[in-house]
Amino acid sequence: MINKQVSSAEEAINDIQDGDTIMLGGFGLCGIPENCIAALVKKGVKNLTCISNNAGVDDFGIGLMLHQKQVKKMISSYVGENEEFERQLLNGELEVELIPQGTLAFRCMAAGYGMPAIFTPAGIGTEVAIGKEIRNFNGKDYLLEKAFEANFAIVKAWKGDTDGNLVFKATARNFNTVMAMAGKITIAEVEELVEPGVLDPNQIHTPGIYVHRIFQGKQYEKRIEKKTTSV
Amino acid sequence: MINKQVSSAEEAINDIQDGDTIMLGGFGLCGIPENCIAALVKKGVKNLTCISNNAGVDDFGIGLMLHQKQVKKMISSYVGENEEFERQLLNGELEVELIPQGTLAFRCMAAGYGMPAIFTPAGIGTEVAIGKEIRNFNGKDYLLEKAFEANFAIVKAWKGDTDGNLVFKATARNFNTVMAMAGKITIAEVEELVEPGVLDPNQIHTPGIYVHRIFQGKQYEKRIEKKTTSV
Amino acid sequence: MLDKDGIARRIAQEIQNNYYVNLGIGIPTLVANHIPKHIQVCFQSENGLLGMGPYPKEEDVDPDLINAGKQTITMIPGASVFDSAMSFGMIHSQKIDLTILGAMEVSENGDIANWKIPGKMVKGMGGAMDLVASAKNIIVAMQHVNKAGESKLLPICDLPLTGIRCVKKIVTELAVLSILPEGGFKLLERAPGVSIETIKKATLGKLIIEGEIPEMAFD
Amino acid sequence: MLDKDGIARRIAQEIQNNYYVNLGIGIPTLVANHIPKHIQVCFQSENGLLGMGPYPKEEDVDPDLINAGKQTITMIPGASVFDSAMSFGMIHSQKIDLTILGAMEVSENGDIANWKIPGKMVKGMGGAMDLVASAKNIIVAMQHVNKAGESKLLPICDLPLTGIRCVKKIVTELAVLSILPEGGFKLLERAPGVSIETIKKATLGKLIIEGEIPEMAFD
Repeated sequence: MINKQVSSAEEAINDIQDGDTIMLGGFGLCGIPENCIAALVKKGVKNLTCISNNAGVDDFGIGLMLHQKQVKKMISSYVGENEEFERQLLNGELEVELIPQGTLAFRCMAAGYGMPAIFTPAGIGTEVAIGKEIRNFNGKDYLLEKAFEANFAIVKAWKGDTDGNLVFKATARNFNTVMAMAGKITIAEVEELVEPGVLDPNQIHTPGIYVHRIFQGKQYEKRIEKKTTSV
Repeated sequence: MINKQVSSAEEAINDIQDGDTIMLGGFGLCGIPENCIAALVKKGVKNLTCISNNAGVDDFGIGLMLHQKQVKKMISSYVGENEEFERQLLNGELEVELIPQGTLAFRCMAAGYGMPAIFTPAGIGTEVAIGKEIRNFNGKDYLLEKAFEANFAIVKAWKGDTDGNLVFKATARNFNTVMAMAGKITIAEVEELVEPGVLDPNQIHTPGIYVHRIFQGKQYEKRIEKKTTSV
Repeated sequence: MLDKDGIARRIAQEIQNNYYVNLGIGIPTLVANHIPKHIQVCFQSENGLLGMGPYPKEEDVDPDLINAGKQTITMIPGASVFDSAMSFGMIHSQKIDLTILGAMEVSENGDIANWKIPGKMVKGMGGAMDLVASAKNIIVAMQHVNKAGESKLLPICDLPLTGIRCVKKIVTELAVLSILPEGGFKLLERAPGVSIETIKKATLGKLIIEGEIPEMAFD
Repeated sequence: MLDKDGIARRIAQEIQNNYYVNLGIGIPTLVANHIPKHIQVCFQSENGLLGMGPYPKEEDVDPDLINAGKQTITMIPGASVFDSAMSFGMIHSQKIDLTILGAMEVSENGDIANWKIPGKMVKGMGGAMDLVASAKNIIVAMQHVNKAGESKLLPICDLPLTGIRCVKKIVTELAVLSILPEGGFKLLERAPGVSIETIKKATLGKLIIEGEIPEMAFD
């Protein structure tokens, strides 16, 4: 098999350049690649276009990159919970493209499946449809949406092996699997890195072929955005 | 949660009518719904359109339905290994639509994802493209292929629970997952039926929402088409 | 007149046995508290979960297990996890029987606006445009009038749309109304103690009142 | 002149370190037996497996574990299983570095015919049309001439096509040839003991011979 292991987040993201388009997995702060985000902040790479469902919070997740003004453009379905984001947006320092959450998922999936574009009903009759091709199938209108092209996809898994196979935990899976399939180069950080053969081949969420670099992350904070409990 | 359990294959397929379009999971004889096929043969329902990657062998799998002349049309990527099939085809008793294997998978997936159609490069420049819409994206030609519409999808899983959650074993997964998502009514037979909560929620291949009826099958033969061994 | 929990309680009556249901943020979340014991129901959270359970006990909080509102939650037996693509796949292929969500405005032909107020900070549509574009059955849970006292049931929406011709029913603090295929809010039920006159005043869009309008019944 | 195993042995030299490879039925299957030990390689089987291993021992035969040729096989450590959609997804998104398959005919512009002979029973294209429509690098393993002694390397294919302008290289019992972007079979190597004259006679399409043509080298 094919070993994808690298030693650290720094090595994994080393060739990400100013101006690159990167995908970042996660939903809210759940399942985000904490180690790679820290390394990107440290590296100080700028003018990034980030494709990610959300933009983090002020002092965590992609919010850390926004704080360093490393992001030129966000492509997301939901932003907010983030004052620095709002400030940069209103100042014109940051571009934002808001797209429906399913469209975000499907444009990733399309890239991973070699489909140049997909049809979705989401956004028909709204400003999302402006300038886009509409096509009717069986009496229902759909928008034509193009596959994403991203230089890098950065995902975070629960377990992984050195061949790049990934397993996710609970709802930390979210966009990570579809983004892993979509990156030209896919970087995976995992909580636990094991040898090939440890993970059950039946139970792998992302086959190693999609992963180009993998490393065991450290010191996961896993911050909770809205802690809700019952008695 | 929502209980989908039925008592038998006979009950599960009871409302399949003459002239229905049904999907049948499996690749070759691997992962085929043996119990439901036996029940369909017993019921004697006719003029079926069967969407299945293969057509079984003379005396097993869909071959058993062909023998009873229950099939009007096969939509498959690869037939053969089947003399009765050949006889009916050459006699004009059976229609066959051969489509690329990826196209078969994607047309199922499209139905399961609510996509009316997908683009695929498979078949460009060949007779498969005749009469179909071709569209160029980024310099490459693609065929527009429509989502399947099937009244029933019949799949076979390794384990399942009464809520309809399914887990498949090894390469018996093949088309079963995408077909399960694509049927208007999806019937699943499983080798082992368990209570909800037994299967790990992280490790379910087909969520129960896609499955309308589930039962524990019996006496699986699991015939091997080409036994190859090494010393 | 109902409080938020009352709206949720009334909407819970719309949930039939064996329904898969997607609940939006806000009042819709409260609906889960009012499902009768004899009803089999499964809640989907569009970030990738079927079989969402109640909030966890303090000691069971798991940062890797949240709902689409980013709240920590639990899974019930029979739950399953999947990725965002499959989640919206099941939404688009209409496997979800009922979608309950909030709105800023609904028009008499079923258009809905619930994601953007021009001039204010825009947070995004999240999964709302996918849900309203695909759902077989959409119930809106909202206040009948906005904070300025203006009707949110309009001839046409003023705010940017989330989706068109999709809302089937509306439950407010004042009434239950269905949206007719040919357009118009058909009054079905009044909240306890609310007069038809009050509902008329609070409804700017075409209101259709036929025969006796019963009060909502609660067990 | 090579036997089938010799063709497979020569093709094995084309496999580079870290390649994901899809092997077709027939001669391509034999290639797996000739991978040098120092090469990391992973074989995909399009019915839904990465990390295909050798045939099982008698006692390890599992009817649920087969390859795309329906043969019983094994998995190696690091293997993963997935469904047919993901399998063709990784093929279409060009994650497979090399596809090796057989052919009935190849044309000098890289068209390939390998699925149908008019007038004979048609078995279907299986996954071949997907593979040839998407692969970054396709090597054809075949006999240089058919059973009737006619060349299979043609100006244009006579048989119904599987895909167009896709074959990059051909290895036969006589020679290794690449297909030039502008068209034409460029002779790269001769099989041991085979003369250029023999290759010329067996090649009906445009054959390009430049400089000294070496014999294939085997370790």
